[in-house]
Amino acid sequence: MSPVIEELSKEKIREIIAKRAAKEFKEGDVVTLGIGLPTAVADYVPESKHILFQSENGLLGVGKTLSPEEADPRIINAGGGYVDIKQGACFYDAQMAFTLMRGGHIDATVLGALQVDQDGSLASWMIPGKFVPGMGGSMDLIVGAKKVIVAMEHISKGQIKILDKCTLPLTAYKEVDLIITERCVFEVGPSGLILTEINPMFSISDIKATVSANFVVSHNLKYMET
Amino acid sequence: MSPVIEELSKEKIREIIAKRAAKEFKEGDVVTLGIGLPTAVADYVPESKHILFQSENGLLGVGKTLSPEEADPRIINAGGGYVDIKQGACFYDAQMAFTLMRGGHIDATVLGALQVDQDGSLASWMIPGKFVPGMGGSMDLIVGAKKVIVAMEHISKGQIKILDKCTLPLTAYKEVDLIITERCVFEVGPSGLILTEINPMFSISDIKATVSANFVVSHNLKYMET
Amino acid sequence: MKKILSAKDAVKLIKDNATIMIGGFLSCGTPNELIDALVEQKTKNLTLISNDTSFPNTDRGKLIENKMVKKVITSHIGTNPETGRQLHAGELDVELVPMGTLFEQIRSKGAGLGGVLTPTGVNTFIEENKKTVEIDGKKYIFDKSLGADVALIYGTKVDKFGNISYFGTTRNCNTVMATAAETVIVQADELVETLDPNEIIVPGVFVDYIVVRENNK
Amino acid sequence: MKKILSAKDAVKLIKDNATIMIGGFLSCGTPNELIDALVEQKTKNLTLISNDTSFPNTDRGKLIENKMVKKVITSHIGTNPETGRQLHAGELDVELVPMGTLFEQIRSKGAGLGGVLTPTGVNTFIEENKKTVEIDGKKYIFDKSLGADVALIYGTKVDKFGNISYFGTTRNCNTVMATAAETVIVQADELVETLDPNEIIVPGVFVDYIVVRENNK
Repeated sequence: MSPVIEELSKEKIREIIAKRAAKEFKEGDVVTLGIGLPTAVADYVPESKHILFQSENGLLGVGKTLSPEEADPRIINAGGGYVDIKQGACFYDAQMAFTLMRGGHIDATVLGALQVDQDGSLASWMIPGKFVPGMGGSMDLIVGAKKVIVAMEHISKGQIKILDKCTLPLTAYKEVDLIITERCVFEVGPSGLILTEINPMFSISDIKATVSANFVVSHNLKYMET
Repeated sequence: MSPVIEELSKEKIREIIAKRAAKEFKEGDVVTLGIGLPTAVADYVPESKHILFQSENGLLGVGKTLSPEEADPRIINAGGGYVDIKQGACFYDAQMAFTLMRGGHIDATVLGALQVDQDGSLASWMIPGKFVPGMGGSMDLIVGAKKVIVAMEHISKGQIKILDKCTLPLTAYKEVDLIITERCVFEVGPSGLILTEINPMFSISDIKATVSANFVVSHNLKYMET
Repeated sequence: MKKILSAKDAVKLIKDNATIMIGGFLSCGTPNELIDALVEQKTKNLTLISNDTSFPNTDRGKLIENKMVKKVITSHIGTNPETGRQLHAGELDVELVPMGTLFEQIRSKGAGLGGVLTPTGVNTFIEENKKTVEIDGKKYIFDKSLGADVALIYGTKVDKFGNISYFGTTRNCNTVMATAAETVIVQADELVETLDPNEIIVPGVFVDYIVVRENNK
Repeated sequence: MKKILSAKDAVKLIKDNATIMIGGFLSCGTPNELIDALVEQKTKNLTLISNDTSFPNTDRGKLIENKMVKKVITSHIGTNPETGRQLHAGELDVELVPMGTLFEQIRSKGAGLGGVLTPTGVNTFIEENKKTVEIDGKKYIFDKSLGADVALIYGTKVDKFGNISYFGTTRNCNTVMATAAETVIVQADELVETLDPNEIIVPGVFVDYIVVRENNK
């Protein structure tokens, strides 16, 4: 399992992943995006598709990012960024935010991860002794959302991230439905991973070499849009 | 224990009890009144004392009762009556109402009862097989209010109501602080009832004859205002 | 944008044997036209979850009057003697729950929690057949989450996104019920283009269908 | 009518070793002038309950920077590297709690409930040293209610009765914290005579003292 040379720019990787994740939403879906790469997913949703983005700090109907000059600092997203609100938006408190999130009222969530495994468990909130940001609202969100999509770089600093079993402390156990990287898409099925899409720049062997989990290849394997 | 002849009109009984109960409130108290006799307590609070009356259907700052002609049917009290609201009032939902009530944010409540006992338990919500209105919000209210005052007729149809142990299904266990009837006032102490006030029309023997519980007479026994 | 239906079409979503929640405290904040349409539809064997059974043959009371309900889970039936009569005649199963517990059970369902630990009813009849736990020396009763197939709720102003605002004491249990049913239908006094996002009480995401009240009496 | 205090006098209610809650999500909806007054007061050994520790030396972060906190119960410290530094240096006790669980624990205290049964964190690190229960075949973690001696909260408009309304995303956890502390102090952007009773988010009954913000920047 030798590391594959990265041929894609960080920017291109981000674009491929975000564009693919954006396709998962259905008309009218309520979606919560994680901080970082997942936030970019909103940019790839066509205007004609009405998606309501939810933010755990108390906003349904998150609009576009605003500069400090344009913004009202009393309206932020969960990352602390200033945002606009869409028509039909509403504000609510922490209780309502987590009723929405943990209660199964969010159609889909897109989050990053440090590791994901073939059972659909993921790790994203700490590297013991090194990096302990905390879980924020992610654990509630993942346990409650109808569809959990992990959107992340395929490899991070040469480290394999898709594993048979996560080695870092889990954020959630067996909750992930879909894994999207710049190289491929895996569905998490009842008996493990199913490779459903592949970036035409990579071969199945490339994927095998960069994933430490067993997977089956879908009979209906498709190329990802790049 | 022969029944004592009732010499007071229903109206007068109501007045004595309500007037006495109204004295229990301190400036700024938040108070919830039960349906029936307890509702009359509000009429005896002097205007100068600022008491906020709370209603479990979602109103803090209940004002005076209104006729259907004057009323907005979208504003009722917990008994379904049309009411006015006071300055500083607010509306809220069921969750908030019971956060207030069960969470210990109500200073005092005045409620009727079928029976009260020397442990401070009371029965008020059903007579098995005969009368089953349900408990409504009373159980939450009693368990949560800082001070629980039972305001009731001393005797009902010849039946003794202050007992050593309630025989009817309880509304709450050991929660009552004060019992006010038209004949006397009992404090519920850690080791039983203490007679603290008596209506001058009655003797201690009269009280003994109409209460099936042990009680001590306060060293500081006072006359009730009648 | 939420789908707008007639009351008649909306209640078609309620089938025989369904569990339904209906908002309102007595007659205040009650989706009365949805109830009327349901009565006309003659749906049978309903399990009704509501604060009370209102007054005889009035809003929720009409479902009792017309014997459409096999079981009611509620906190108070004292204002509707017909409910008491059916209970004592063995025609209706009545589960009486303290009001705060009932709303908390519904909230628990809506918020994805495992149930309620409440001090309400401890050492009373209510505790019978229930699990209790002691936490820091105090006893609590465990009650399960409570959901429904369909919730019929009331809204004073509803926008096209399903967001709801309320006037007066009409919000009562409509707000928790909005979170805890598979399908939520709101009867709106008034349908508006948009609401001030700071004044919305129930986010539209909980609402599936809007029915605009026809008779403004 | 609620008592109106200066920020300086209000924070005198917070003693060394107190447990305090402070509202706000990062810098939004944060009672910053109360925090500044507390920093000036140099109160020590605080237990802080808050959503996050904000940014370095910014609002709640100032309490960390000035080493006034011995323990913080929070969901996220990633925006304030000084919190992480003190944690790894063994200078600060950090209890990380999933955000939804943290708010629900506070609500449980405010609502007089016995604790929380949540599916969040099941089969993860979070479950360690906690009781779990199985309800209808699903596992839930039990978490206790969480209260404080003093809560410092933010309000956009506050009336003389202590009723609070909010603009935008400023309400966040201020609303639950209002219910769960012995003493609740609200920092108001604006003090008004009265508010529309339909638009009040936090009933004044929860509020003990009002502090009106001095600097309108």
